[in-house]
Amino acid sequence: MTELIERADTAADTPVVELSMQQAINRALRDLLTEDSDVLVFGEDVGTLGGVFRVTDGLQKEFGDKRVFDTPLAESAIMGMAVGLAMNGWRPVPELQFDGFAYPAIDQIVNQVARMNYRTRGAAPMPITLRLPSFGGIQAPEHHGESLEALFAHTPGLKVAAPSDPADAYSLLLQSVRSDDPVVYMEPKSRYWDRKPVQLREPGDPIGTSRVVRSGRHATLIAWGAMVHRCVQVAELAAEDGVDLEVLDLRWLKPIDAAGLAASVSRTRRAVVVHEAPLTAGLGAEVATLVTENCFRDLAAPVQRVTGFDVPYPAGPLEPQYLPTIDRVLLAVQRTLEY
Amino acid sequence: MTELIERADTAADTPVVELSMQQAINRALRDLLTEDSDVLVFGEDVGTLGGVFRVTDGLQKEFGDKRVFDTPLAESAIMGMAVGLAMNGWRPVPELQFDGFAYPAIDQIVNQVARMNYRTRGAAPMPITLRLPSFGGIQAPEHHGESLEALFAHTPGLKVAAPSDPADAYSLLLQSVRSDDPVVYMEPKSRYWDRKPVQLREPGDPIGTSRVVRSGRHATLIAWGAMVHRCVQVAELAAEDGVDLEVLDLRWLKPIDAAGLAASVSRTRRAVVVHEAPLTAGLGAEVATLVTENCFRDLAAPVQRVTGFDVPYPAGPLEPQYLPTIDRVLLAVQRTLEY
Amino acid sequence: MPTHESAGRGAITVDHLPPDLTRALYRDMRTARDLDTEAIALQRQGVFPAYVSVRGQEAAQVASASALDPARDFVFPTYREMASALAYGVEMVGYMATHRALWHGGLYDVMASRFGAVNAVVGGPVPHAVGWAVGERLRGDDGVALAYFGDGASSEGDVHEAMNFAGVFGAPVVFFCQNNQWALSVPNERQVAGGSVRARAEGYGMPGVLVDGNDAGAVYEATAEAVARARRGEGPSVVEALTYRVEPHSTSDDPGRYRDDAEAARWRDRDPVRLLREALLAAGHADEAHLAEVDARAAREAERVRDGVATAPEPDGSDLFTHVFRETTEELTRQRRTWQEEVEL
Amino acid sequence: MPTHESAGRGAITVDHLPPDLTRALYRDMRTARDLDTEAIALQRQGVFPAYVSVRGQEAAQVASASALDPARDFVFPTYREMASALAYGVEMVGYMATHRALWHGGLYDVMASRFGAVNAVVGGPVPHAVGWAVGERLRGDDGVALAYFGDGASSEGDVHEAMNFAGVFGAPVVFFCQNNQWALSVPNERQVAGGSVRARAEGYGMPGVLVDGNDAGAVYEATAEAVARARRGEGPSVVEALTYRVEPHSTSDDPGRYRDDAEAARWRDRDPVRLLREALLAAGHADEAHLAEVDARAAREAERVRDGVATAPEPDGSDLFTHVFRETTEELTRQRRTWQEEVEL
Ligand SMILES: Cc1ncc(C[n+]2csc(CCOP(=O)(O)OP(=O)(O)O)c2C)c(N)n1
Ligand SMILES: Cc1ncc(C[n+]2csc(CCOP(=O)(O)OP(=O)(O)O)c2C)c(N)n1
Ligand SMILES: [Mg+2]
Ligand SMILES: [Mg+2]
Repeated sequence: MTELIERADTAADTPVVELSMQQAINRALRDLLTEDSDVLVFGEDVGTLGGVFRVTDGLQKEFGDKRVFDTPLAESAIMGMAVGLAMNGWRPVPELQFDGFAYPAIDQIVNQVARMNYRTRGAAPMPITLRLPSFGGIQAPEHHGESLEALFAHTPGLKVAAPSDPADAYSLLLQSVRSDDPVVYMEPKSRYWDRKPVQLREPGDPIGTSRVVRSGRHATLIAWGAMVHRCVQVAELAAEDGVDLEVLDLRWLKPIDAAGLAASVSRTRRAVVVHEAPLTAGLGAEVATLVTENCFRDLAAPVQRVTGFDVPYPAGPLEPQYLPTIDRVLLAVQRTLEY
Repeated sequence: MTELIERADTAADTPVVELSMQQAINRALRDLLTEDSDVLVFGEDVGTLGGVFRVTDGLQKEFGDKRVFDTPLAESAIMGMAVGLAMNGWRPVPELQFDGFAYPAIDQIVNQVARMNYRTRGAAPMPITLRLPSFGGIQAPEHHGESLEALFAHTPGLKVAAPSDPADAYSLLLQSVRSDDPVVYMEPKSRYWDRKPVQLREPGDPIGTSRVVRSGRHATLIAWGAMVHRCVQVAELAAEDGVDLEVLDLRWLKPIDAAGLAASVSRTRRAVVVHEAPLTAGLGAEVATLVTENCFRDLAAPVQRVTGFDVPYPAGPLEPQYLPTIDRVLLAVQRTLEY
Repeated sequence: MPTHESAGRGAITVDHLPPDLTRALYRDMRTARDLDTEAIALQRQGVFPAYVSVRGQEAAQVASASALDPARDFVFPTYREMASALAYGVEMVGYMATHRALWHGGLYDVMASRFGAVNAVVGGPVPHAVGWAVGERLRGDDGVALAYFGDGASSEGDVHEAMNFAGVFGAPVVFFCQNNQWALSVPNERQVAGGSVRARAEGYGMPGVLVDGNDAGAVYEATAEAVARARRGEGPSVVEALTYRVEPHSTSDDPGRYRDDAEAARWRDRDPVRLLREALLAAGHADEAHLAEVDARAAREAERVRDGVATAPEPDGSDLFTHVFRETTEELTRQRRTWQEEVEL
Repeated sequence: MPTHESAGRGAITVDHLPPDLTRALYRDMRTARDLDTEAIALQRQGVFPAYVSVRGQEAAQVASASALDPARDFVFPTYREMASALAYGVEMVGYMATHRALWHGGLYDVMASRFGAVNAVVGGPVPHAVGWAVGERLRGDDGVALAYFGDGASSEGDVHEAMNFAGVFGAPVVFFCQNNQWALSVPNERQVAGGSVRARAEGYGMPGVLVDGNDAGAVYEATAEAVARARRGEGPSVVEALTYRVEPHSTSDDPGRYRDDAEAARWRDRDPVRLLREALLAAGHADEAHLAEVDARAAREAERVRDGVATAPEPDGSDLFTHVFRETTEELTRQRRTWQEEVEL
């Protein structure tokens, strides 16, 4: 893997390189550490080890242990430290090792990070990007497969990104870190090894824009993170049966691209939203409500939700039974077409 | 207040007494402590002081400091202690002093309380009721006016109650504590002093049933906690203009009474959901989606949401500008009627 | 219980301290006392919805804040550091605005004051001080962060995590615990296992000192030493100032429900402002005429702040939306429009 | 760094301990070692998606668990207490099921075993032990709770909150820290300010002891003393067992990226199983023939557990829904139906 990163490296002047998502994030961090000497990368095991997913591999060696460093094992202090660093002029990019271990830091994230700019009437901005390996799909231990996007999106003062491929992973991270607002950047860990061409040093689309991954006429599949890939698989299968599905990658979970959603669904008149998080009060409800609010007269059927069940994220063999399957999405498509 | 509680006391054999919500909760706790010697009440300042809202007033004196006790100031340990007590056969009723201070305990609530029964395949149930003074409306300091219901409702393994009046406060608390599942019981602090007749020692409706507070034909207002009262005010005003509004008190925010919602809205064909929490990814989205899924063909207009704005809960003078006003709800009613 | 209680110890001395320093401490403590009195009155008049008094803690607050350099250090307060703010030079009308509930964090400029926003999460700001201090060292600057927290706050996980981080990173931070012996209704005995916060310091390999919190000179010296140590790059320390919350927790509280007023009365007798006044006279650092003049000026300053905060304009409703983000969103702009159309009218 | 490292200390002795106790310790450590070896093999064969080895920590785990009474005490483990579970009498096929990812918490009966579910939140279960212990005292019973946690876990706020609660409530709990000197890639020096977890104990007013974690007899005695103290109603204590994680953090880890194997090799040499074996022989508590017999039985037991877990049936998909609530909901029943119709088929 180091080797692959070096391959990308030698292509430094080439605008497009093929990278895995994990390499694309690594590359974005390197570019950010290079372009802005205020950027700091820290967290549990991100320094010497280079992160449990090697996302920060080589960064400490390249930028030194003042810019890229390990912390003790305490998530709340990691985020609290980020607040203090931001108040001292730094641009912190902390990592919390896994989704489920963001919970011990939620107080600092919600009550401090998300509010400090507001509380100080703009005097103390929080240009913090929390990198959070997220979502399931790798049959990991408990607390290593959680989807916290609804909580973050519900928190005023936070922005939330969730890329689905290496190119977006790269550009969304640039945007997140360059932004003076706090961003929770959710990395779909099951897609870390997915490879795609990445356009380097390009600004990318503005914060809050979604992306039509595949256009279609009969219904819109809406997803983010690893579920985008699943929806593309579904669309390919459906196409064999003559069903032409649009796939919309939300990418930004806050702000949500309501206009992009409306543009797609007012054309297709049918929508299915797919996510890994449990159903009740998941972000799918917000997406469905936004679509319904904006496309009420156009909708031919209620927006369908295909999500994780309202159960704690399960262990190994049960994981494929919990996550939205291709069949479940296809059945939802069928339901909306036949409504 | 002590005096009033005593008045209720002497009426112990009378099935109906008039109580404030704060007294009704106190009374429920007394009845629970009396009926089940495994019930323990603890938290910050709930013992000697009787709670900052006097909800636990007199309980330590009556039941002793082994059944009702103060803890040190650490929310995560309070909930962690509840887990251990439950594993040792107790029925813990912890209080966290204010909504915003549940955040430091979220890890214990989500990763431990909500999952222990699942993790142990039913061997270690968690009959814990977390009492959480919640919501705004009293122009309190920062973090004393938050609405966390979307987070709790999204967490598999939790049930969530939010009474709107003294009678429900009493019966929902009995049900919550008697239940072998963990319940987050959200007390609308702005309604603590609201008085109503309370039916003592009655089982009440089953967990998960909503209540039609006022029936009407033209649209359904859906709310919980203090917003129920606001919706009743709106309905009374609207009635003067000949608009006949149904008000549905959800009461249980997990499980949500989808059938009750559908029954009401399929009749009225219009719905407005009102809550204090910020709009995006609030529980209103879930309610709107459930209603739309179940009443799609009946709905004459998209479900309207009238909620707090996507901003951190503000200080005093701005509070009335943040919370859903009567005017905003009336305008939403108008929008749905004229859709 | 902390080992050496101050209550019985009688007089303090400032003989060994620079006269102008001790006069400045007195001036700020006197002003804070008067402003506290005004604030309690404002609450009674309904101008403040509630207020948390600093009475009896003026020495702990003023002397610790005075040991810092407001040009390069940074203070991370809780919700009960009015006297610290005053001594540190914070614009006090803006500070008191938090108690009128005009804006939760206060209306002073946090970055210009180098005094963090009023923070109501017990324990929450302590890790911020560590982050700030780590950032200071990373840049090679010599500022020191001081985190205030209470005896109750010492129970929170965040305070432990912060102390451990500070120790591991050798951060220039002073953990200043005002042990006023009560966390709302809970006394030290049922709050602080082992009886003292200072005693925790050793477990993190840092020095900890327990000081008489009603002795302004002692607090000043203990804090100055911790600050100097941090400034020299020798890392964090804990200063625990033992004092007493003579007033209710806040104006909404009723301490008669949980404590005997006799204890509070003993501590009211050991008034840090009076103690310092007497010590100044005894040391010959000031005479009655000077002090009368200071007292008069303090009263005027307190009135000025009182009038300022009482008449400050309420924030405009649009402020709800202004500072949520640096770069606002379309959705929030839409909501602001809803607010304009449906609420502002 | 903890003050008295064990690495160089050479042999241990069990002369002063009851022969049958030391033989039992050896039996369980030997069995745990063999089971660990089997588990690593199962992971390589793809039967386990991942595994966290306890190699080198068998003395710390087996001897501490053996100091408890499984009939009345209760253990709160992390994810790395396989040898403790074994010594405590947990049904090991059910325990190892967690590593095959059949069910996160394991498939043994937590309440019957009085051994909490495997818990992956670092620090998270420590307050549970305190709650359990407080509950035990409230009922007037004399059970003791033992919480396992690592050196890394000691940085978490929950551990501090738990220790403070235990001190305030005088709870019968033993905080047993297995300091294996690494928290994934982070060594003690960059994790534990002050250098030792035991040193934290004094700050909470409780005794703390640092013990050679590779000396089964020493661990047993230190733990038994803490348990006895708790049982007598004298409150909590900290036992820190200094040992070493000789294997990678988990089978997914690559320690070559962050540490020199020479250190690990030194600690592998100080193998607690071998040390105890030699001490048993030296003390005359067992002879080679007995030990050969024990070794053979340990290998068979490890194979039995290995075969049991490798062939255990996968849980049925409907188990997703079975234990979410004690009293399920209509919504969840509906979702279960969806699962049956759309997934199970
Ligand atoms: C995290 C958190 N929990 C609970 C509260 C409610 N609360 C406010 S002040 C207080 C007591 C604080 O005591 P201490 O830290 O000693 O400070 P003091 O008020 O004595 O200055 C409590 C429980 C809070 N503000 N924050
Ligand atoms: C709250 C939390 N944060 C992070 C992790 C990820 N993680 C798993 S084990 C580990 C290191 C733990 O070190 P230590 O406590 O010393 O235990 P050991 O693994 O050495 O037994 C980390 C960071 C976790 N499981 N839980
Ligand atoms: Mg205090
Ligand atoms: Mg370790």
